[in-house]
Amino acid sequence: MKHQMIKPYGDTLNDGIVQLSFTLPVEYSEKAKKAAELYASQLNLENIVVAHASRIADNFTFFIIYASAVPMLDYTSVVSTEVKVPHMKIHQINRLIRDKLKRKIVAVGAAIGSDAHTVGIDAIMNMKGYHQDYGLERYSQFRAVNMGAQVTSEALISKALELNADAILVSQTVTQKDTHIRHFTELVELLEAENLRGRFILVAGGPKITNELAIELGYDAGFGPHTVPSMVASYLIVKILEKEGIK
Amino acid sequence: MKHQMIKPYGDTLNDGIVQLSFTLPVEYSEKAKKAAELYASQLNLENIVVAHASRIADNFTFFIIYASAVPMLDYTSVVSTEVKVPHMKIHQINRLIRDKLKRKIVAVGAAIGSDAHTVGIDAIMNMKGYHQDYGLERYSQFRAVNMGAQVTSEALISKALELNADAILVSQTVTQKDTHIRHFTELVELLEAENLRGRFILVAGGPKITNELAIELGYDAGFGPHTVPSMVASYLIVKILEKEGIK
Amino acid sequence: MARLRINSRQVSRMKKLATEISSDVQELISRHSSVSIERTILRLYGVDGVDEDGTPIPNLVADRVKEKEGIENGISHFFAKTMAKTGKSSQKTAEMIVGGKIDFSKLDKVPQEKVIQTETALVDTALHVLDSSRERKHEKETTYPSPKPPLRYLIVATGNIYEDRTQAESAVTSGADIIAVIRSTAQSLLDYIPHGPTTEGFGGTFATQANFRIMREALDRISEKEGRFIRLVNYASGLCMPEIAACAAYEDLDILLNDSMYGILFRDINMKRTFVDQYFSRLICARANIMINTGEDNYLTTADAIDNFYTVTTSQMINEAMAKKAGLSEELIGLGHAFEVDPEIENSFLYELAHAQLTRQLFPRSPVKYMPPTRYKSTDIFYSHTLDTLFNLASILTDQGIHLAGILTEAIHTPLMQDRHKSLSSINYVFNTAASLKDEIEFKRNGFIEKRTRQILGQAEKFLKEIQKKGLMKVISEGKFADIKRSKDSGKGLDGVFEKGPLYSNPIMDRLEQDIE
Amino acid sequence: MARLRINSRQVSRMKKLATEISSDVQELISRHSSVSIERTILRLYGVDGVDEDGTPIPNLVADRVKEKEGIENGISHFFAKTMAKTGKSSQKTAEMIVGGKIDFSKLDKVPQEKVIQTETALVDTALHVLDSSRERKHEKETTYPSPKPPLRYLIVATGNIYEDRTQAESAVTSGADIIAVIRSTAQSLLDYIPHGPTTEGFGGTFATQANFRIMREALDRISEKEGRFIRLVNYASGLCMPEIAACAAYEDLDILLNDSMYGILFRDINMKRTFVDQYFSRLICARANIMINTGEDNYLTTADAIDNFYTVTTSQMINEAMAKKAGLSEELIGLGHAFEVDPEIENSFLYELAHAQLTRQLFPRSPVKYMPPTRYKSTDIFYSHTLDTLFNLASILTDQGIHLAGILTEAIHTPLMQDRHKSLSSINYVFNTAASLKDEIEFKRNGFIEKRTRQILGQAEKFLKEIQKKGLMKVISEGKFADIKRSKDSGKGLDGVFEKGPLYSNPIMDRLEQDIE
Ligand code: B12
Ligand code: B12
Ligand SMILES: Cc1ncc(COP(=O)(O)O)c(C=O)c1O
Ligand SMILES: Cc1ncc(COP(=O)(O)O)c(C=O)c1O
Repeated sequence: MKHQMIKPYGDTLNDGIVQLSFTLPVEYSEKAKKAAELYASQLNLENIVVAHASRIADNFTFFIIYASAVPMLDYTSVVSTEVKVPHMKIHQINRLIRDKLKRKIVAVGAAIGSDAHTVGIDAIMNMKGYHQDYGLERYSQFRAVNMGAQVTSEALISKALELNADAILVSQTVTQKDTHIRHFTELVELLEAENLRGRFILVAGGPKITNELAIELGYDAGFGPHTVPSMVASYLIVKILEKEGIK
Repeated sequence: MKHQMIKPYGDTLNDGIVQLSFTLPVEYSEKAKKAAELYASQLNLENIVVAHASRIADNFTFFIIYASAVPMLDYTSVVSTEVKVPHMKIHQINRLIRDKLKRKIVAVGAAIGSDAHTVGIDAIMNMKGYHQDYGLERYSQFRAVNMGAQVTSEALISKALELNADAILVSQTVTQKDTHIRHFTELVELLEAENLRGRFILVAGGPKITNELAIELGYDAGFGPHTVPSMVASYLIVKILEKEGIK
Repeated sequence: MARLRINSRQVSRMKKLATEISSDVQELISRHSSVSIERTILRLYGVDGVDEDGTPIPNLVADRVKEKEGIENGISHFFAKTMAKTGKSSQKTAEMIVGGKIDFSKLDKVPQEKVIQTETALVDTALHVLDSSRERKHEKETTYPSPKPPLRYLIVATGNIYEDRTQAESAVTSGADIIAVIRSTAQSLLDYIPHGPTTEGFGGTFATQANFRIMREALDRISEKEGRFIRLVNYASGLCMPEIAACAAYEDLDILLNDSMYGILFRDINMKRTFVDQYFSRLICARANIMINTGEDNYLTTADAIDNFYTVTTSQMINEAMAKKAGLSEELIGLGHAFEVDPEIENSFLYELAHAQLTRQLFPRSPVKYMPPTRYKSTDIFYSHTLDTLFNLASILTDQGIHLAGILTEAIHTPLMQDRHKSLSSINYVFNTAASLKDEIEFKRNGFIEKRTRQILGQAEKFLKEIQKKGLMKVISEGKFADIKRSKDSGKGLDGVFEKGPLYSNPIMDRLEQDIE
Repeated sequence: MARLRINSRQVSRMKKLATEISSDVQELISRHSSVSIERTILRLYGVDGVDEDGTPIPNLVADRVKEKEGIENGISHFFAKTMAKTGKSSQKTAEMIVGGKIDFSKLDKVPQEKVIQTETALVDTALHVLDSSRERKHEKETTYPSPKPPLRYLIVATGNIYEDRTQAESAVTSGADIIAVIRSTAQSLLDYIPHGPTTEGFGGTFATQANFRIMREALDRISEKEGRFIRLVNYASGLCMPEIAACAAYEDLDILLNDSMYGILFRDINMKRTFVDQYFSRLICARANIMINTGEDNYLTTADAIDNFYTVTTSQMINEAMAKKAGLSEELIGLGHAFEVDPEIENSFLYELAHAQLTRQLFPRSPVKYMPPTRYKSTDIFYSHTLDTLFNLASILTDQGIHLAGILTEAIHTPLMQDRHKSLSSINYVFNTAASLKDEIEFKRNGFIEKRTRQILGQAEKFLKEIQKKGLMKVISEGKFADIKRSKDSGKGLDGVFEKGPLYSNPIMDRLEQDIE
């Protein structure tokens, strides 16, 4: 395959221009500006213009820099990390479930741990859905149970067992200090400890979630911003059919 | 001397957080986002969050990234590049000239080459000055001649010879495609070719000029944004006294 | 100033309905108390500190009393009696109770007049805590020039009080008038107040009395340096509302987030608990001259701002009525609202102006708190910055009292130091460049803006009538606020609220109520 | 719509003064022609191309004629005669002249009626060039829906026409209605038009007919794709004003920067040259349905916007009067002004509203071009973005015709692709969120804004009177516009302007003038 070498574009191909801003913990001065320039040069940047510097506190200076980035990236070597299943519409999905799986899919969802943000999981599960795309509750072939927010991992697992769920959907919004990683991990570890990991399709979601991160954390898939319910439903039916060996 | 290791500051010392934005010449897609992340990792960044991606043209995607920069910089090793003379007030400068130099300083200034921006050189030379700081024309001990913009190097030099100037002040604003470098260099080369370089104190100025760049280009000093006339006047009297061996 | 013509008779009718609604709730309040209220009494009597496990002494005392004596009649009298018995300080006495050093059965022997005397002294101390905070604030208010509203309100939320201090100083350097330390995620669900300086919070920093003090000292220092009075905010709503108010009084906080319904709706705290707690909390605020802020802005983070703005207006009126019952003057009632109309809607800015101006005119003497767009913030920080810029304009144009700074990275992370700087540089620009815009334009008669406000008033009046008929608790249980349903006998902290016994007394509350006018 | 009450009698008086001023200038114009005008005739007769050195054939022909025959009587008749003689195409004929293949002394033998016939045919061709461009534009205007003003005007300036094309496509994707290709630094001082596609410009891209075509084709393609008519702009003011207008007509440009004084003030081009050239240039624009834009915004990049806004108003009136003399309808006169009040001044936004609204009302049928803040842009791109956001608001609120997008990196570099995207995302947001704001507010009677506009009108009327008395050229020589002094007999291009000889004729001009009404 031919290589496709890319770098950032300002107004001319391969000019490499990037805009950068950061704060350094030093007092505003000419020396501080020079430090910003030197620092930027350590980030593989050249032709560095420290366009702006301002004092934003005692001993803190804010900088805006434009510069040319040096590295080249071979775009053909980039592997996309999104969930790869065909994106179907609600009626196609329902038909597929009815025709192939021949029973309803049961999905239990929640925002776990201390996270109180429900809007994300609601967008996927509640009737109303998101962006003109109905939520799972609206699917005739889904039984979708949304437990809301601040649900403990234990409670989520026992609800999934109680309903004999196919899938567990977990949402996390607060990421400060890696709170989400802790919560996600806790759930997986609990499932593994009780030998239940294989029983459910485990899906993570939230504004800072990528499929890649989810898989790293031991989930089957991850969905980030702009996810619509039908994407998740498409994924679930494809995976469940796969898991149950139905073609 | 003790080292002072610094890195960018987001909200916690040494978290290294920087904000970055750039455009890649690829179509908006999940793969594009991954490419942005990989690219950022080549800039010595880690914990890369591709916070935003949007399609801004066929085959162009714009990204906003937050990430932690890895390098540490020893702030004690940074050498400031500004012009280093005491910054005096107009009356101090005039007195110094009268008492020590015992004649007026003659300065000729212009924006050279195709550059039509006069506001910068006017700010330094014209009566009115800049930011409540009078321009050189206002100094009783200066003879300041501002030739305006789009002046050729030849014309500037011959005016300087005609007036037996101490200093030539050159302004450049347009920097696209390094126009300013070409113009600045042309002037120095002309002076050198005619063996006149030593005769004048040669000062460069403009929004993208630093003292460092000016010296690199063969000038005696360079002044950037926020320069006020009294800085330039301070510099000139100190350098001229030095040059003439007056203490 | 640009004014909307609103029907003042309709407004009076609505305020009257709100008063009736609050009176109904007040009846419930007067019959109940809560563990948090009893712990507040202890705190105001001077009890502080924690045991080895970090459990606050006030909690341990209350638990002990509950267990041994029952708490139905309140803790004050019992505590005074014990103290009269020990002859020690309140702190020492509390420690002795916790240490099991008090034989509860022997307390009856203490002479009643000695108990009364001790209790009176304790109450005097408590009131002195509040009054002296009030006085210190008053002094600052007279020392420093009055800031020109809208006051620039900036949040810090690093989780580490010392980093927060650095951030706060930076914000003040860039122009902040008010600093709010956002509370760590879910602290509102803790039935105790953590203790000491803390450096590890999530999405915010723990509200502790020590943290209050650290920030207060830093802001006092910077106030002096800048020659401006920098106000400090924290959050009360939650399971420890009145206790936090007490700590805030000790440490001279200026503003507390203190809503009569936020805990119910957004934290699933039991209704009765919340109503009861907010009352005592607000009595304390009124006395200590702490402005309250309400949380109507939160409604619009889940419910649609066009369909549901009337719930904001309704809730503001109820919050105001309840605040007045607790003796808060209008100047201390900072009602909340927010700039949360979907920006993709044509003329969304006109809706925002209508909402903001209406709120301003309905509560003319209250320093209304205006919240920035959050829900429709994009991860495109440049776009988000433009939303905030128009928000800033709406604020200066409608003359808001407190302006919570919008942050361009709202959809990404809690603010970095540089984010706050950018926010303030936009605010400073807009407030200056459009300083008198409000005096130089007028809203068109019967135009879109006036019509919109009339629509809201109509909807809100109808809703108030419904609430007045059904009762506030019923309406909440029907999910009429923020699309959230809560029932009377569920929710967190229910076990901590109790019906007052026949001998119940809360002499601090009595004194505060007595002094209201 | 929010309107200022302005004194319409005063405005009529002022416009009358402007007409008198322009009549005075017109008298000078009618007595002169310029090399550029003569070259324009050649271009419209179909002469194009360059020699090996890149010198345009029209320049070579004009130089040759000047040298051999003298040019005082115009080039048209002479050229027609030569062509009648050669019997070849105009291009071939021109090449023969340049190649020295024409024996000028033998030309007298060509029969006069054949010359007349040839010249008439040439003029018909020339007018056909203009008329067909007019018709093609008209067709596009009817095919595509009318865009809602303010039209979003974006500049591209990479120096490379192919990169410019990429940038333009991106801008259109983000919402641009108009694309302007900024000209390379100092091209206005070239006394010829460069030739062919160019890829190396400084601060902009060379204006060449080939570049016009490349961009026009790209925009036509994208117009079709987007279902919107994307307009194309370039710059005429300079030493080749009418020639550029001719090239623009060939390539269906929609708008030309075409000011009657810009060259004088900002490029030190001789006054007479400029006045003479702008007239023919505008006649061409009028016929080819090219809207002109004037450059009053430039005044405020050096002079203070509060002290000197009246010079903008004055200049607009003079520019308008001169444009009308050249047959431009008000719909084709896009007068310029700018948002350039120092943002640190309290209520600077009120000044801006006054300036913008006044301009709008003084020229109600003109698609006024509103320029963004540039001078007070900071290298702090976040701050600069907020200035642009309020500029966007001022524009939609005062109903401007053409909105030149402000760019957050204005103080740093010529715009990157992403900068334009950010700019448009702010514009799109503001224009939508405040779409009808202008219909929903009113300016306070006798308020700051009305008073400011009255002040400006007073100052401008006084200034117009002065100009009317002294003559425009005198006033320019006194430095009364933009603080810049220019004298009548200095400046670039002076040697290219000449007094018409007794036999002078410019049949294109005659026909255009004839058809004006
Ligand atoms: C609304 C909101 C709130 C509301 C929440 C109401 C509710 N019932 O959810 C309230 C006001 C209560 C709130 C409170 C807090 N919030 Co908040 N809040 C927001 C806000 C404004 C919008 C979030 C939102 O609703 N997005 C819309 C939804 C639809 O998007 P989404 O969640 O990304 O979901 C989509 C995808 O991610 C995906 N998805 C999400 N989950 C799942 C799950 C599965 C299984 C799948 C398949 C897909 C999926 O699909 C969805 C549709 O596409 C954001 C800022 C912003 N503009 O983003 C801050 C924000 C999320 N909050 C934040 C914080 C810090 C808090 C607090 C902790 C502050 C505090 N200290 O008090 C509190 C406490 C909350 C707690 N204990 O967790 C921070 C988080 C910072 C970080 N990255 O760590 C943010 C980013 C604001 C900020 N900049 O500081 N908040
Ligand atoms: C005003 C202005 C104009 C005016 C100039 C009027 C005039 N008489 O000067 C007009 C409208 C004519 C103009 C035209 C153009 N401009 Co212009 N213009 C600006 C603008 C808005 C402000 C510049 C300014 O006046 N700054 C204020 C002065 C006081 O600051 P300063 O120059 O930095 O000077 C200070 C210091 O640098 C220093 N200094 C400067 N010179 C010297 C010299 C000495 C000896 C010393 C000691 C110190 C010193 O002291 C000064 C005081 O502190 C800037 C954008 C911006 N906001 O910065 C664009 C800008 C400079 N222009 C730009 C361009 C591209 C042009 C054009 C080339 C566009 C075009 N293709 O038509 C034209 C043509 C000009 C040409 N041929 O050179 C670009 C330059 C991009 C780049 N970096 O290459 C800018 C940045 C805009 C942009 N983003 O595209 N422009
Ligand atoms: C009125 C009110 N109280 C308290 C809070 C914070 O409470 P918690 O700590 O539960 O997030 C908020 C947050 O927005 C609020 O609006
Ligand atoms: C009316 C007018 N003409 C022409 C130009 C551009 O001319 P130049 O190519 O000389 O920069 C401008 C620039 O702002 C202008 O306003």
